[in-house]
Amino acid sequence: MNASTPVQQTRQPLVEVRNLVTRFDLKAGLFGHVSGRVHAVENVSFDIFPGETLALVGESGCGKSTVARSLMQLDKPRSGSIRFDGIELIGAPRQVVARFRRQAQMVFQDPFSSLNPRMTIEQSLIDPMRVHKVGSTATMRARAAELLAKVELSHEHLERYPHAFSGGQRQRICIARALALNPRLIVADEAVASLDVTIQAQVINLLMDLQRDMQIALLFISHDMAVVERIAHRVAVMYLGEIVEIGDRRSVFNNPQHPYTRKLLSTVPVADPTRRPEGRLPMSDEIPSAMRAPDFVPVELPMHQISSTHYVRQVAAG
Amino acid sequence: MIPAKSSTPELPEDVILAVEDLEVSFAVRSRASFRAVRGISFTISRGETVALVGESGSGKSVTAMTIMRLTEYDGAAITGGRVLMRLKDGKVADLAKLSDKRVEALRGSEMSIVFQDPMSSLNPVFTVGDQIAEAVVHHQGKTPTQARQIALNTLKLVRVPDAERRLDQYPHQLSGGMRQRVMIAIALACRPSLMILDEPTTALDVTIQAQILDLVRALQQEIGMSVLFITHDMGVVAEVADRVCVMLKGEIVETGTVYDVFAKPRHAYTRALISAVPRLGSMADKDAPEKFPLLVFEPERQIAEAGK
Amino acid sequence: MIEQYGLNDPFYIQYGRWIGGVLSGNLGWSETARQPVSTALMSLFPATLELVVLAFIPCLLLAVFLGSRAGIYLNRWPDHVIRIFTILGWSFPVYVFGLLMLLIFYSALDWFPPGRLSQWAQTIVTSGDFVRYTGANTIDAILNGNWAVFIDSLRHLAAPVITLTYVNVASMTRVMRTSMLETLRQDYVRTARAKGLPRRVVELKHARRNALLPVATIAGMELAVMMGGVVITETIFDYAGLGQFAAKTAANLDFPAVLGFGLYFAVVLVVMNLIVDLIYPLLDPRVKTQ
Amino acid sequence: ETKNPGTFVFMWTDDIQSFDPAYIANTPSSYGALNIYSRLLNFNGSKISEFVPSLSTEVPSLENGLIKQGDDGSVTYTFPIRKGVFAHKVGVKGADGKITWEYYDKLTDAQKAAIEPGYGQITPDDVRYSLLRAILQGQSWMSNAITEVITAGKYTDIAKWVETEGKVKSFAEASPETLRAVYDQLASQIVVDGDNVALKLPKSFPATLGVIALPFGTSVLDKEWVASVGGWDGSGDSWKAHYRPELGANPLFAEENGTGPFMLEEWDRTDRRITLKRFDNYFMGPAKLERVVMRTVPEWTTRRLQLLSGDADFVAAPVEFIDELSKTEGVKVIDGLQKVFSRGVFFAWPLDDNDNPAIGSGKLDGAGIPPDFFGDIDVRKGFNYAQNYDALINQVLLGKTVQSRGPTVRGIMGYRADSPVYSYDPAKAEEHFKKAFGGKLWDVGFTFTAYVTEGNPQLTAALSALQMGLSRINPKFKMQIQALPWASVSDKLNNREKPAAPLTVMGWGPDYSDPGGPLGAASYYLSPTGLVGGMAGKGYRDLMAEKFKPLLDEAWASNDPAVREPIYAKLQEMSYDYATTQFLWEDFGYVVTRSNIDGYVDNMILYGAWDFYPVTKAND
Amino acid sequence: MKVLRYLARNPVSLVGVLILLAFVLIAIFAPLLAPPQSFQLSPYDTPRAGFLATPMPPSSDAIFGTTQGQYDIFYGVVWGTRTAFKIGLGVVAISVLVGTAIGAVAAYYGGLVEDVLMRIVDVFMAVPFLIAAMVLTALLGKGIWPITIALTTFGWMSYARIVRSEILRIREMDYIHAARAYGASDLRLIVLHILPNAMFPVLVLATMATGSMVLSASALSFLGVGTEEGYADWGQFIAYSRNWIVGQPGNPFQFWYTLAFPGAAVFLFVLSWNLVGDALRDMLDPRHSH
Ligand SMILES: Nc1ncnc2c1ncn2[C@@H]1O[C@H](COP(=O)(O)OP(=O)(O)OP(=O)(O)O)[C@@H](O)[C@H]1O
Ligand SMILES: Nc1ncnc2c1ncn2[C@@H]1O[C@H](COP(=O)(O)OP(=O)(O)OP(=O)(O)O)[C@@H](O)[C@H]1O
Ligand SMILES: [Mg+2]
Ligand SMILES: [Mg+2]
Repeated sequence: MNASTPVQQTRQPLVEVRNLVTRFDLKAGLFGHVSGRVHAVENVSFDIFPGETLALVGESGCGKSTVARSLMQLDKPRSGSIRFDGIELIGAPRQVVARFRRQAQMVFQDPFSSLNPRMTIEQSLIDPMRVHKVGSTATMRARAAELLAKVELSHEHLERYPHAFSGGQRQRICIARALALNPRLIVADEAVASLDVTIQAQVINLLMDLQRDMQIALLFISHDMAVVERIAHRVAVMYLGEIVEIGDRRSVFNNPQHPYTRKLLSTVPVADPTRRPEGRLPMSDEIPSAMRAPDFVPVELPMHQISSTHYVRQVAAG
Repeated sequence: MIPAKSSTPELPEDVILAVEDLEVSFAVRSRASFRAVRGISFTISRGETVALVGESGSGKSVTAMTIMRLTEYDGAAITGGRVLMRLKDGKVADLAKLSDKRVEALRGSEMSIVFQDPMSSLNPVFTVGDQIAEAVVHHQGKTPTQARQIALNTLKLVRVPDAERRLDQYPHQLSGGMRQRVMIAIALACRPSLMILDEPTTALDVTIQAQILDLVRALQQEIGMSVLFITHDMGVVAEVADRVCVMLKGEIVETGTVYDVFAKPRHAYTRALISAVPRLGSMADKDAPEKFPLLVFEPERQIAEAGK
Repeated sequence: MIEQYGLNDPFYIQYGRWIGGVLSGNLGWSETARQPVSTALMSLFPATLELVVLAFIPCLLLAVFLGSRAGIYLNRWPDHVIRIFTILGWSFPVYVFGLLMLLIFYSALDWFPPGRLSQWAQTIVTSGDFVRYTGANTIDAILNGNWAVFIDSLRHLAAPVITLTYVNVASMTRVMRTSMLETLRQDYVRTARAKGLPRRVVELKHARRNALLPVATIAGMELAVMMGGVVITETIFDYAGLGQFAAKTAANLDFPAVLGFGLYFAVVLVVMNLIVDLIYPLLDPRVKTQ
Repeated sequence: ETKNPGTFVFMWTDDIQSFDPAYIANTPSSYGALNIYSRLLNFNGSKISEFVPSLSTEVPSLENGLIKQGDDGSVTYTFPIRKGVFAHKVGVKGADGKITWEYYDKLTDAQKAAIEPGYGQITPDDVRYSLLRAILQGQSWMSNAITEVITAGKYTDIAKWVETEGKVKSFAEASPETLRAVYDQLASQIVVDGDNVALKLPKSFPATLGVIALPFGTSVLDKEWVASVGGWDGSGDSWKAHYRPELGANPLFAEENGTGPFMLEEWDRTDRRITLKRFDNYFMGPAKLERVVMRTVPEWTTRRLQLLSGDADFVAAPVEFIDELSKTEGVKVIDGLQKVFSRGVFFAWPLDDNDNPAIGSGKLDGAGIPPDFFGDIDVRKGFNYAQNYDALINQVLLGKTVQSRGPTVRGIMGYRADSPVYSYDPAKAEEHFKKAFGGKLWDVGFTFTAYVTEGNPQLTAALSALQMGLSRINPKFKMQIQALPWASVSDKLNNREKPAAPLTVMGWGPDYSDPGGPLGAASYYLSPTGLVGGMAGKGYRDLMAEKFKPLLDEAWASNDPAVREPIYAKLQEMSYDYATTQFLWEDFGYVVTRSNIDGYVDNMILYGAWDFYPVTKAND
Repeated sequence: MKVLRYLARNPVSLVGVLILLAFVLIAIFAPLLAPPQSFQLSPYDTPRAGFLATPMPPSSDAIFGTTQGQYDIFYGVVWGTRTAFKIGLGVVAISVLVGTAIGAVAAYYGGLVEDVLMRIVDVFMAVPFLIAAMVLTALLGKGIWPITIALTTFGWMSYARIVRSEILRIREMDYIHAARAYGASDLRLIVLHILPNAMFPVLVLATMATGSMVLSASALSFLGVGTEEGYADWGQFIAYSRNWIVGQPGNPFQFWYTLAFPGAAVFLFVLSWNLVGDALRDMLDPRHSH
């Protein structure tokens, strides 16, 4: 099943994810038998092209982070295929993964736990370079200063420890670290969610600048539809581990097909007092859980094409 | 906008709460005392919703907690100003000067607060019903049975489905949204005239946030209490507030009706803030992503402006 | 005539023999006690249990009281006093404390004699008319309705109980204090305050109740450790219990006895864990549904 | 006010191992047998060579004809057995003909009439049975002493006898026939003759009566009772099953049925408390004390405080406290009691040179000692002159005893107060050390480790004083001190071809007053087969065999004390000349009680064991 | 800087640091404070001024007096400082190394390895500490090495546990995920990123344990399985005072010096480590930093 259609067909996608499945076993009892399974990611497929931002949105627990972590080879997928620059990563030898890791970086949600508290900013920035042995210590240090400048921090900050920085500054340092190896792909998992609106906007602007300059492919994970609308080229909506709607940003926002996408859009507070919502769609309180019995077999619902760039999953009956 | 100061606590008829030149400092005894709130003033009228917005660390929570007189537990002290409140019996009290005992009597019955994180704000070892009824027993001298009935009614009021059963459940058995409703129920139990909500939806999922906002709006219409709503989400402000106070570094830099603040922000910081707010639909006709049209707020300019 | 007697087999041979015995329910023969290890452990157990429980209860109550006080008055004088008190207890060698107790309460005041019973009471207890229901003197005295013996056994218990309490209260107080500080910082305590509950209710009902949770676990362990570690106290006060016995067997390398004692301690640990597991859901509803 | 009137509370640090008199071998254990059982003879108060009748109504002597010498050199000792002696428990025959064991004290006259003859009634047969049992049980060397008596020193224990008789390597291999044969021979030497029991010794054995009076295997049991509790029934075919019983499996371990003045009321081994109760029908009349409570209390401070408060009537006390205690009101100290026990430093050679850390490099290079280090008489003499005896006696022993003059101590035959002794003399020591090993020793020095049983400050002080003396004489003389548990010390000395410990400080004492014979003081030290010889290496044994043994044999062969005494005195001097051992001091006794306690009788050969029978506790 | 500021605010902790400093100085300058005499085999062999058992009060020859057996108390206290450091730091250093290695391996490999290692930890935890240490010391013989080995053998488990749980916690921190994402090897992760962050609770624990290990060592000496006779070791000296704690009737504090000096040394030493540990914990606790 090909769920994704590139923006510019002419180019080769940098990342091709096909039928990715990641589940977590829940063990219980004395002998640790599998009492349940979290179907965190079910049959997810998408492409990301160089210089493009794919936004992944959805409620908490729907599996966004797991997609990111599986893509980054931090979680082990159960099945599926992940190709980076045409090369399969799942089950690949170490060198392939190492080469991939040089070219793909991740930025996390919590700026307070993303930096090693016992390393200076400089050490944190240099560490990835050390790992991949790029250049001498002097060149690495020069590069660290350069990176810091790129995220609009002063080189004076190099000697400081993370605790001396605000959340926004830390997030910028994390981005600088992600840039250290000139990556071709950045995965930003809720990277701006914890920031103040003003800082959030700055960080997003920075990311967009960097992406434009360096033709970085960006997987941008967020639950904030308003932010996503601004940054994304394409949007994928996740619900209970599946992508229920994927398509070009404008198409998805202006013409949401899946009920869940509509619900998401309708709950976004509109930052305009003149447009206060009157009645909203009735909603159940609980967020559904992706936890299943061990013998659960997921039902696969087909995807329908809405337009050349827009697909939606069939809604389950009942 | 700010009522004239007077030596005896007086308030205009429709004003529930008036904060006057409030100043709060942390670690007052040590040399490096920190002024978290620096002489702010604002009022809340009967039935009104005032939103307090501002960046993280600007002093919103400290303001709220000071009104409840809870900051002193964190080592802060009111170093100036007054917090005048109209009580249910019509008298006006200066919360900043009341004895601990008096304040205890007012907390929960005259004013109440809902905190950000419903996961940690409920005591895990007591049932939901007990936690709601507790304040009722304490403030209104009701018997446990009566208090339980009140707790049940309050739970129904905050639209908790299956309220009877929930009454005997423990917090960990509830979902996040439910817990926040329980928190609101606790705050409502004694029908205070002022309810403070300190970022009540930040910890919740987007879809749940909408429900809580709806609930707050509905409750306010039903009971007609005043609300001080603290948030940093301008979208939320736009949805719930009548008036907005914008805080920056412990000061209120701008106050106005929600329409004015959004349409004609006067202070540079407010303008920068509004410019950074993502608005759904603003990109509806754009093909490619676009950067935020950020107005950069520079403190120096603000100082210059303030000097004018 | 040779002064001492007794050449022992190598350790591993004794160990092999011991394992064989344990599997068949026989802990072996204690050279030190001159009786089967299991008999010795069983007959000493009530004495130690009596001592430890009597010390543990005030210890726990005191720790909860002091710890919560210290937490509530963080960095104010009650906290400082309690902190110094506990840190002193923590740093004080048990045996010095015990010997000082002996000096003050026996030598100077003649209040708390060493041993388990005075000779006259011992004669009563060993006489056929006195039924040994449990082996714990206080309980047996009550069951036999003999108040004189009861008072006498309490008098003998006082000094070791005070010593044990003082030595062990420090660590539990610390846990309680930390735990109390932790809970006092919790949002639900703030909620309780915001409800307008009086200070005492907030601190004692909402905070302390939760602060007890980690203490329950620690207290269980502490009790178990006390059951296995009253070595010095029992030695000093000539209190014939498991600790004194274990110390003696250890010094004599009486392996069956030492191994038996180790087995006993492991069992105590397991039982204590079990008890804590049973009590925990009563304290913390979150555990019950798991 | 007197606490616990009628009850004697006895607090010590020791413990009784077993109540089977044939099993035990040490002084503390003898407290049980001494007070619970009776023997044929008792020591006459504190006299170690005089006896008084007990179960035997007369003390055998040549004069009264109860000792008879045969023409073949054999000697017969005859003991007339007292009649009407009952044990603590007697067998009463019920209406159903079944015999039950009842406390004699509690019997009514009717029950007394129903006592089954022999059941709890002491007969000559019981005496014979008891001696046989002690010999055949073969457990303790104190019981084996009876074997030596009976065989006049030919066999040291029954196993040796069986092995020789059956020509087998070990006792376990012996055939039933051999066992029976040995039994028969033995039985023919201990015979019941009417109301008498006669011991027929093949040769003279001068210490016979002394052994008979010791409170160990010679204690008399009731045969019927022992059999009824599962012990040996007296049959010559079944005794192997009772040879060397397991301590706890021994039926007499914690049970008794003696004829002594006290009965075992309770033995709480976990509380380490023994309660003895008076036997009202003791054949010499009831004791004054109603009860004796013996409690093991290791902590001195605790014992002391209990003594001061009157909770304890007797306490074992460290020597340094006796002066203070003697001045304390309500406390009585009996001081300066002599003991036949002496302490010494034992030299051993040749030493084990195989992986022995004690001898360092194993060479004469300053970092060790050669294995035959102490084979050089000048080394031994140098060591003996390097010890500060006066300091030890004055400071460690507070001047309460005297320096030991050799194997024979005060009260033992051959002791002469003017025999030569070593004293601290650095100059003499230097002289000898310079002679040793051709002067090389003085130049290079030595390093080795000396061992001491741990927990004994006095012995440690002795080594410490020696260490100081040596290093002051020559700083290159380095003697390290290591305290080890007794088992480890013993391991370095016993059951090995060459001892591993170069120098060990220990104590020994004889069990009868004659220094000769297998258990005598002189043999202990100065015989190649003595206990010290067994530990001190072949070099030492060779020296003994060459110089000392001929004299020992000569003395033992004589029945005449006048012949023996000068020989023993000579041996004593020779031990000085050859510097065989560094004799330190004679142990001494003292007793700390409440002032209202009287009647303690100190007998050296019993090592001061408490006979509670004459003890009284007055009420204040 | 931060440390000084903390100390300025916490005089009690400052006292702890100063005491500890004083002990360090005493240990360093021991040969000057109490010069060993030429004929001593080792500077740790306390010289004795004779063999009299009764202690002698302080005098110009022995400024702290002499203890039982005329061992010089001043000498013993001074050189005992080195012994205390050796035992305390030795035990803790080895325990930390062993515990960290085991905890790290368990957390790193997970699965069966972790299960096995943690069960081993549990087994050691279920051993009565003091008795086990006594047995091992008794087996190994007297001296500070046996003590160190014994205390280490039964004292490393808490480090393994804490290191493991810290690693498991830190492993889930985003900076670890980030480092793994940019390709840092497992070894690099552990050594560079995880362990340095995991070591701080270990440090606090270790600091507190240094004092308590010295206490345990002295308890071993008290129970008779400590150092060689006369070895400069506080525990041994306290053990010497055991019989003299209670003076003669009417003069109960006659021999105060036998206990007071070595007792104070142990007490202050343990106290200073506890205070420093307490301060460290406060300083490293993010909740305490302002
Ligand atoms: N290591 C794990 N073991 C078991 N379950 C896991 C694990 N990691 C994630 N899950 C579960 O998988 C589901 C998806 O988690 P994931 O973190 O991907 O959600 P998310 O969409 O990123 O949510 P959020 O917005 O809260 O970050 C959740 O139910 C989560 O509890
Ligand atoms: N207990 C405390 N001790 C010291 N300083 C404090 C304390 N609580 C708050 N502050 C300081 O007071 C200032 C105001 O904090 P406050 O919590 O009111 O901010 P806020 O506007 O509510 O921010 P947020 O949006 O992050 O909740 C901050 O600089 C904060 O560091
Ligand atoms: Mg996530
Ligand atoms: Mg806040």
